[in-house]
Amino acid sequence: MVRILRKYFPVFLLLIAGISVVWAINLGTLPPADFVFNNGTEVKTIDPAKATGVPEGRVINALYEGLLRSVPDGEPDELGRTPTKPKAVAMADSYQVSEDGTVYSFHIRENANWTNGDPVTAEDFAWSWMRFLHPETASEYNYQLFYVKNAQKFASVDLHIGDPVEVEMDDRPVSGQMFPRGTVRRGTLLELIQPDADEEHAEEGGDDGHGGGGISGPALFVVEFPSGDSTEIQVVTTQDPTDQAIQSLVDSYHGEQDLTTITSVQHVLFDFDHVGIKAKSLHDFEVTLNSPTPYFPELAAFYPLHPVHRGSLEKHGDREFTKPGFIVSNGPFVLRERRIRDRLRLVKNEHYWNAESVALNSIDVLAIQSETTSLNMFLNGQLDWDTKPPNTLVPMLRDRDEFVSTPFLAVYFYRINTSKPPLDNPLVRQALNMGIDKKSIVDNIVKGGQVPARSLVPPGMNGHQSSFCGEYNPQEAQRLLAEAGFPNGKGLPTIEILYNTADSHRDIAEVIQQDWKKNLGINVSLRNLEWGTFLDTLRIGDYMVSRSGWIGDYADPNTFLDMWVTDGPNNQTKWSNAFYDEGIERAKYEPDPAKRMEIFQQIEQKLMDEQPIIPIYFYVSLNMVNIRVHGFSANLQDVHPLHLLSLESDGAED
Amino acid sequence: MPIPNQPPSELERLAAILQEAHDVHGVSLWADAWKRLKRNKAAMISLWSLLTIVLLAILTPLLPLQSPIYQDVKNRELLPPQWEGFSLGIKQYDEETARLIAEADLQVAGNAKHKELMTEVEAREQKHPINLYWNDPNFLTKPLISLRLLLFGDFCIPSIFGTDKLGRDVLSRVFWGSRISLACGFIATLVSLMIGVSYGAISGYMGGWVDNLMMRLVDVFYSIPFIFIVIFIMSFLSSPDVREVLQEYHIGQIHVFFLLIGAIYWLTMARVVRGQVISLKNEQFVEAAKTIGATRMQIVFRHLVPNVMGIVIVYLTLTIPAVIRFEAFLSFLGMGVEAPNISWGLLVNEGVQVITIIKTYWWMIAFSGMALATTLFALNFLGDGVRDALDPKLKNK
Amino acid sequence: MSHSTEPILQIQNLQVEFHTDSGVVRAVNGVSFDLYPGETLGIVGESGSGKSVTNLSLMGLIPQPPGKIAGGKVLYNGQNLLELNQRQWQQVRGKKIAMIFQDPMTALNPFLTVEEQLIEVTMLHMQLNRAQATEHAIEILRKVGIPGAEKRIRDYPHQFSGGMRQRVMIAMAISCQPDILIADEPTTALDVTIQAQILELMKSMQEEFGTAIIFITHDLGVVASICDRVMVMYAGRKVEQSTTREIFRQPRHPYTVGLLNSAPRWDQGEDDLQAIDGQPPDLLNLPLGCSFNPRCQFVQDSCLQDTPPLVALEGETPHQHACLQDITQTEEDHSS
Amino acid sequence: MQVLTFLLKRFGWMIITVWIVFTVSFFLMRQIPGGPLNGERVLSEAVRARLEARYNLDAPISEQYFTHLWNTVRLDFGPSFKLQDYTVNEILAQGFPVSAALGILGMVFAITIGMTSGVVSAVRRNSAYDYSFMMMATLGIAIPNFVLAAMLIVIFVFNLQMFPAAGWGDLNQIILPAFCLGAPFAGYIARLTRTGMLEVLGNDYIRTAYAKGLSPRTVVMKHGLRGALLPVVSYLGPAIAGILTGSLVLERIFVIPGMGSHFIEAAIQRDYTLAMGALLTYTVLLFGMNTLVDLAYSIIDPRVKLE
Amino acid sequence: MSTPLLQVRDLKVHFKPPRRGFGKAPAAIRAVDGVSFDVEAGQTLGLVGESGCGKSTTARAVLNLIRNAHREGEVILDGTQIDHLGEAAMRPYRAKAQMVFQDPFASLNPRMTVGKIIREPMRNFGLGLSDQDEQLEVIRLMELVGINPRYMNRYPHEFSGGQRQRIGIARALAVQPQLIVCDEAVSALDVSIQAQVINLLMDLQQKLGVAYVFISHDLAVVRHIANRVGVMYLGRIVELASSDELYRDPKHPYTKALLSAAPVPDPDQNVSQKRVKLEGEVPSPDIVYPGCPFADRCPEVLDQCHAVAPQLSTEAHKVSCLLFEDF
Repeated sequence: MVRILRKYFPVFLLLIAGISVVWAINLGTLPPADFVFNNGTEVKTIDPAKATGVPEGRVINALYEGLLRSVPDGEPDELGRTPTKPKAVAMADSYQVSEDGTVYSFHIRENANWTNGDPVTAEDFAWSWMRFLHPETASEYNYQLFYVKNAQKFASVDLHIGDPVEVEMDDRPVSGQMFPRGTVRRGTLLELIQPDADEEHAEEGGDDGHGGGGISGPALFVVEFPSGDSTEIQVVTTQDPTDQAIQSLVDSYHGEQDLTTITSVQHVLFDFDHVGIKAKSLHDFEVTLNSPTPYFPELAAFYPLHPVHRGSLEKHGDREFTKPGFIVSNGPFVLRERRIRDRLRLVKNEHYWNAESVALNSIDVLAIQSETTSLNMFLNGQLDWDTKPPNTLVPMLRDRDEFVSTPFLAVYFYRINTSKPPLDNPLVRQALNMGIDKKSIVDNIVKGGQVPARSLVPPGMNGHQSSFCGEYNPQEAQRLLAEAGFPNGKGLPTIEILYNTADSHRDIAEVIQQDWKKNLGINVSLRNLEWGTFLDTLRIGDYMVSRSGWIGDYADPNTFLDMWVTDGPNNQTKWSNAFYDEGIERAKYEPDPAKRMEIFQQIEQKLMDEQPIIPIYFYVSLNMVNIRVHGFSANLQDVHPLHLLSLESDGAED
Repeated sequence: MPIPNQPPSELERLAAILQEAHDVHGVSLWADAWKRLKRNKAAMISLWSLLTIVLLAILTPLLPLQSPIYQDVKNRELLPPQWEGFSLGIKQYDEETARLIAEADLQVAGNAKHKELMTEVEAREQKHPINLYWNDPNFLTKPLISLRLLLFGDFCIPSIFGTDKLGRDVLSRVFWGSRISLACGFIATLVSLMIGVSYGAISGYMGGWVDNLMMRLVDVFYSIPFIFIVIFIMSFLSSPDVREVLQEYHIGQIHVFFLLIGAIYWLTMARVVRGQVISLKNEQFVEAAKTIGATRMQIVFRHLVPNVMGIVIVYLTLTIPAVIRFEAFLSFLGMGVEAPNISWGLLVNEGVQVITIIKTYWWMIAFSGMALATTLFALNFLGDGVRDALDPKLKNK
Repeated sequence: MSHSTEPILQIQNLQVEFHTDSGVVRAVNGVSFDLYPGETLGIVGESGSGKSVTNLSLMGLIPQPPGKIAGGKVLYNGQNLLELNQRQWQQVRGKKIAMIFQDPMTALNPFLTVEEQLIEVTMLHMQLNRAQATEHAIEILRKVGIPGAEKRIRDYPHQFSGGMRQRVMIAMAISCQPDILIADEPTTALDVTIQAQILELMKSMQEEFGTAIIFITHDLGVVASICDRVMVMYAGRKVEQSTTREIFRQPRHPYTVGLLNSAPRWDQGEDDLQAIDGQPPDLLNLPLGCSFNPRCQFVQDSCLQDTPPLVALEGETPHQHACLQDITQTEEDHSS
Repeated sequence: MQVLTFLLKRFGWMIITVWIVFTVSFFLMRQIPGGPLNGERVLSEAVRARLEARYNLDAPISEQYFTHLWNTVRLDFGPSFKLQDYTVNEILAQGFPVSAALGILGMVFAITIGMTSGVVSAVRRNSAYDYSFMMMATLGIAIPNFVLAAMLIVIFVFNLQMFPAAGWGDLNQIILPAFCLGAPFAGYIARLTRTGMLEVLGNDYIRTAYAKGLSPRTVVMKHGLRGALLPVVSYLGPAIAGILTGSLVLERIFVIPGMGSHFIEAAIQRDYTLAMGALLTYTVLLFGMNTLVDLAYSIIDPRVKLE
Repeated sequence: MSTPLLQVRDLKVHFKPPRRGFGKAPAAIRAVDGVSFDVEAGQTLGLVGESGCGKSTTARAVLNLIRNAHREGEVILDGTQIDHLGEAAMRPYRAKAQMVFQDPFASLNPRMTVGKIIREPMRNFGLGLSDQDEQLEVIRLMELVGINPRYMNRYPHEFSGGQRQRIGIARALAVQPQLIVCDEAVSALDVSIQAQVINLLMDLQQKLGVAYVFISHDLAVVRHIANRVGVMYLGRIVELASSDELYRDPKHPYTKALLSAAPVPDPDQNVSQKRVKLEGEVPSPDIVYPGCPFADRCPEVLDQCHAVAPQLSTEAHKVSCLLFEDF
């Protein structure tokens, strides 16, 4: 045996090497696409309901289409930014808002089709939004629909006695897969039996707009179902009925219901029929909101709310339906091929209602993480659009025609942990703010034309007047510090700046370190953590000052301001202010846009005075776009719908 | 007839011979190897360059270099190499402070003007440029820096290596970087040496099932992609509880980092040492040592270890470059040393990022890269030289 | 045994140097001798006496550098081998002159089967194809006494015992029926019973093929049992040469005498061995005059100055020796 | 038979190794800060609870361990946390061939270049070839591969315009990364080959081969090379590990959709399942390669017994 | 005659090769398989045999140097049974019996000076000498074995083979042993040097009264130094007699064959000598023979040799062969 092996081993090795080389070389080379761009990273998912993040948004907006679409509209402003507006140039061809601003009626266009030829209907939207809100989907963005009547109750399983409920029975056609759902029975919740200790906890709904609460843990539901003329009462639970916890619930129960038969079910949810989402007819879709929400059209154009095709999802399952070959979408492009961390190949959707206006026949979406590589590929002609050229080189790229840059809805800021002395003193925080030469950072470090920030909400938001914190002023900062009891920084402990691993963060932290040292006499140390640890450290508050960033989801100040409410999950500064909390709540129900903006201005001022955060600069979008590409316009949200792009020598490509 | 029973005259004669014997020096294998090494030009050049590099690294705080961390983004960003001088400006600052003190002295103590002046003086002291130029110097570097200020004052070598994107002097960064990189190389290698040699020696000397088990374990370790473990351990160390404990013992993350790398690189060392020990174990002089009553410890430390040292030294010169390179690799992934510490790997990585077709800031990579390459180069050649010197069999062929 | 025929190999004033770090070593210093067809010439000497180097230079196998053939001629059938180029040498080695080395363990390639190592010689020199060569190899293995040759030929050297390995070496050396076989201490690493077998084998092979053998050894017993003539070397020089019997009966060089006296014999009583005093010569620092003078019991003043020339004695048997003293007289005094 | 026994034994050890690696990293991963559900936006409690339930993260750790272990035994690594459209198996199935192709090509580069220059250097010792090859080899060892990649990109991509800057798919795109990947190992192998060859060429059996009248070429290639190969072969184990780590960097620079990038990303983002899948794949791969190296060693050297 | 200095009784050393794979455990290597002999104080016992006959193992077993092997039998040194002693318990007895090794290049630690090498045993055994005395003793020993003591600070590699062997002897003598086991002590030396060392050993025996177990494959060397000679074959002593007796009148067929195979430096003798030619080679020592292990190669083999194991006879000239047993 050894002898044989010995004889053929080299041949065997050579064979392996040869085969793999040949194979590597022939790894399915795709014909080049019309348009290639770098999306910066691999998209986590192309399921609209589950996606978050800018790169995902780019792809989903190309594959799917919501009720409305944010498109450039109007004249560019002084910075060259074309305003974007949500308009009915998508699945809806028109929409009306009721007088009080709480009911939106969308008309779905008749020629809207799925890629498999099915028409897109109001029911598709209703079902997709139901799925989006469904707790089992656990969509991170589901709070975006909490403005819709009862949506939060449905999503958070926020049930009270007497509520209409829907019960999904334990008879799913495909076990382990959420859709198609099992039999859904609708009824009324007669009684809710939960362990006592948890009751208080459970009934507290989330007022912060992020849900929370709801029913988790052991619970028994007594539900009355209408059955023909009479009614039927069932005791159901989402837990295993034989479970210890359920049995003890039964034992501790002293009410009048008969608990002998307990049915195990998948879900007991607030009845979706009572949520303000209705398919009025095949093409009429109505949404009822809790309060007038002026930016609701923005949300209607937001990619998480794009519809998905029920048939294909129920057939292929919650994950598989996004795969090329299975995916049925309704956007200007279809997904032809997907290679993880390499590319998505999109091709023009011939069934798209506006297909004739889509210029690009095929698009490659690359997932290049290295900025340098991405630029190299752009310069080498392998990319038509580079979404993140390296900062260091921006001054050199600036003068090129390909460079498209403008401030957009994002802010780079430092969080301050207000629970750690001496940072609990607002004066110290203000001094820290004033001790940073933000202009120098913008001019010399990030260099992309970013704007030094003195407020949290980026400028250019329609109707919002920013409130400002102190300017760079070392003398004033020293004075404040002295007032706080730390003249010349004496007595201040070493302040630690936390940042996640990235060169630009380190550079900025180093500059701020020197600024604080030089201007305030404070010793500063740096702490670098990789992403996963960084997030956790931030969450548990094991930091003093931390680098952060925030990108607005929609063009409204609320997206920047509502996170700073007391114990808001994204707050993380331990900062709490009653006036602020109340202001956010007030703005929610304020129908008058002007007054609403006034509230925002007031509370932002509060934030800037108290300074749990130090805004550093507003991001600019940095894009390198091949000059043969047309239809690429700078805008506030850095949104560049792919279907609006065209190439100079269109047609000659293929 | 043993010595105590010898007649005095005989003892005297022997003592006389002993006297003479003191003048005859043998050439130990080490001396012999050193002699051979000295004839190897490449190795000697490498050795001297290495010594110079190490010496410079140690004396870095003493050299009239600019600050490795002081940024002047506005005026000095990415300057090419140049001869234009740079002054620390400490003297002037001190003079100004002294002037203020003098002025204050003219005032009556306690009056407003005096108070104001004294506050200003205090403020100046708190914000003394020294604090900006060197980040928390420890007890070792502090006196050296003071001495440097005494010797050279405000004088600095111009930015002959250019400046980086924050306007820091690349020359001084390369020098300060050498300290971390070399420390990393040596400490990590030392750690790997200690683990590897003891593990290998025990495994080899014990033999039998102990050896078998220990070597299987090494096989298991060999199969673990260590980069993964590095990520996890580093994260683990930054969790608050662990961090607290570490801080209590004044252990910086960088020290842990060194130890960690060392703890990764011992595997091959252990194998090499084990192989050597096994072959030496069966050498007759070890058996001879047994017959003359040497204990186990004596056998290991007097007979085995000195004879293993040769191969260990050779292997060391291979491990140090590997470790330094590994640090550079981690820097590339953003997991290397942390600011304000500087390592060559970090510098090289910064340099690589500004190599593009648009503009190549060649000085950002050239000097740090050269320093790194020279050191690794020298270590490689030295390792070759040492191996040839220790194994003369090879050389004459 | 006398030879009427022409010598097959004539070595004239061969000089080989090695350039080491510590200086130039003259490993062979003006050695001349002849080899006649079919005879066995023994070369005797201690380690470092130059006997192996002499023979390696007959094969052109002195590693250069550090070695260097500084002078002399090696005439094989009238052709000076030292002037051959690489290609011509390849025609001589293995085909005309073959060699057997001391340690069959290291002299056989451990990575190749015996077959592979045997057939490459015949395929090269006798232009056999693979099948013929294998057949030939099996035949010759059988001839050197390897049982089950057709099976064992596919084994690797380490699967053979020491004696068997040496038989393989011999098979390899004689497979092209060379004119000359140089055996460099072929039996030193072997046990006596195996040594006897190998010597027997070599004799029978010599009879069959008429090969001339140069037999290098330090074992006088082996010399006595196999060689026709003996040449004694010391410190790179030939110090004595004659027929075996003459050397043992009438040694004329003190070194030869010393060697004979210091060799223990099992067949004689237990008188004290007469060792040669002192240490073997350091080739880097040879003494002035006769190299042997520091160890010589017959040393005279003249020995310290002049290098003794090789003198040929006219007599019944040709006898050369390089000693300034006539020791036959004194030796008798001494031993009596 | 001997080979089978050896392989069986090794397989047993591999199971043990994998189990150890699995257990250690399972608990280590859950011990360190950060979790797969953390993102820049903090999840609401309800969503977090639902997601934890989906991924079975709310179960007691021991139960998670055994569930995960059982799934792993069935070669089902579960869904990826971060690449939600894929299961870990799918991701690995896509990434592995790419990494493997790159690795093998890099290795082929390393071995062919390394061995050739090593042999030439040894045979022409102290010649100009020797010096220049060894200089290059040392340079290859001394320069970190990301620096080499950057330099080669400037030269070959922009100045000479011979290759595309990055990407994956055709031969042109493979050459640069494979070369960068192989270069340090080529250097190492060249030096090992040279040393090994010099040592082998001093052996008695080489003298024997010359004494047979073989040409220097035959002697070197047939008799010398095998022995010189041994140190190279035993270096292949560590080299393969190095190739794997090296490819992490190069996959980033050259945008190659291999396993390396998944590996690092998964570790950093705490994608437990993907990290575990990648880790175990690497472990098995390394173990397999080390076994193959041992096998190759005993195949080249008939004296070595497999154990 | 008083009790012998060294008594070896039915010594057996069986090595167990490591188990490979899942197959049957391989047979033990019976390196020494029942060896008995005595060594009187001040006398020399020679052990001869071909490689693999177990003579070196016997030597190492006598000094209790073998671990990881199955041992049986008794070794009694100067009245103390030492074969069962552990490493630590053995140490006091090591001073009584020393060893000189075969390879002069490998038996001295290359990193120690000659002086230190010779001094090491004195320190280990705590002879209680002052530093100065130890050094003087080293000088005395060096003179005793014929090495210039001025070179005590030199390293082994600066000496020639013969000198190193002398250093090895000096090291063995440093603790004034009663017995020295010489394992092929002169085999690696050139003939002229070999004679010097043999003479030195014999001188030392006369001066110091030390006993030797002299192990060699060279029959001639053994004859010169040994009073009694044992011939070993496959782990057993096949013949044991006084030196004169054995060489003059070898009885065992193996001894005869061995002697006749050994060439004598005398051309005439070789011609006249009638050779007993031995076929084949020494078989593997892992075979268990029911009869005489030499039977397969024996030129005088009898039928029953394959079945009946011969015993070493009890006369002065001991031989283990059925030819000499009465039955």
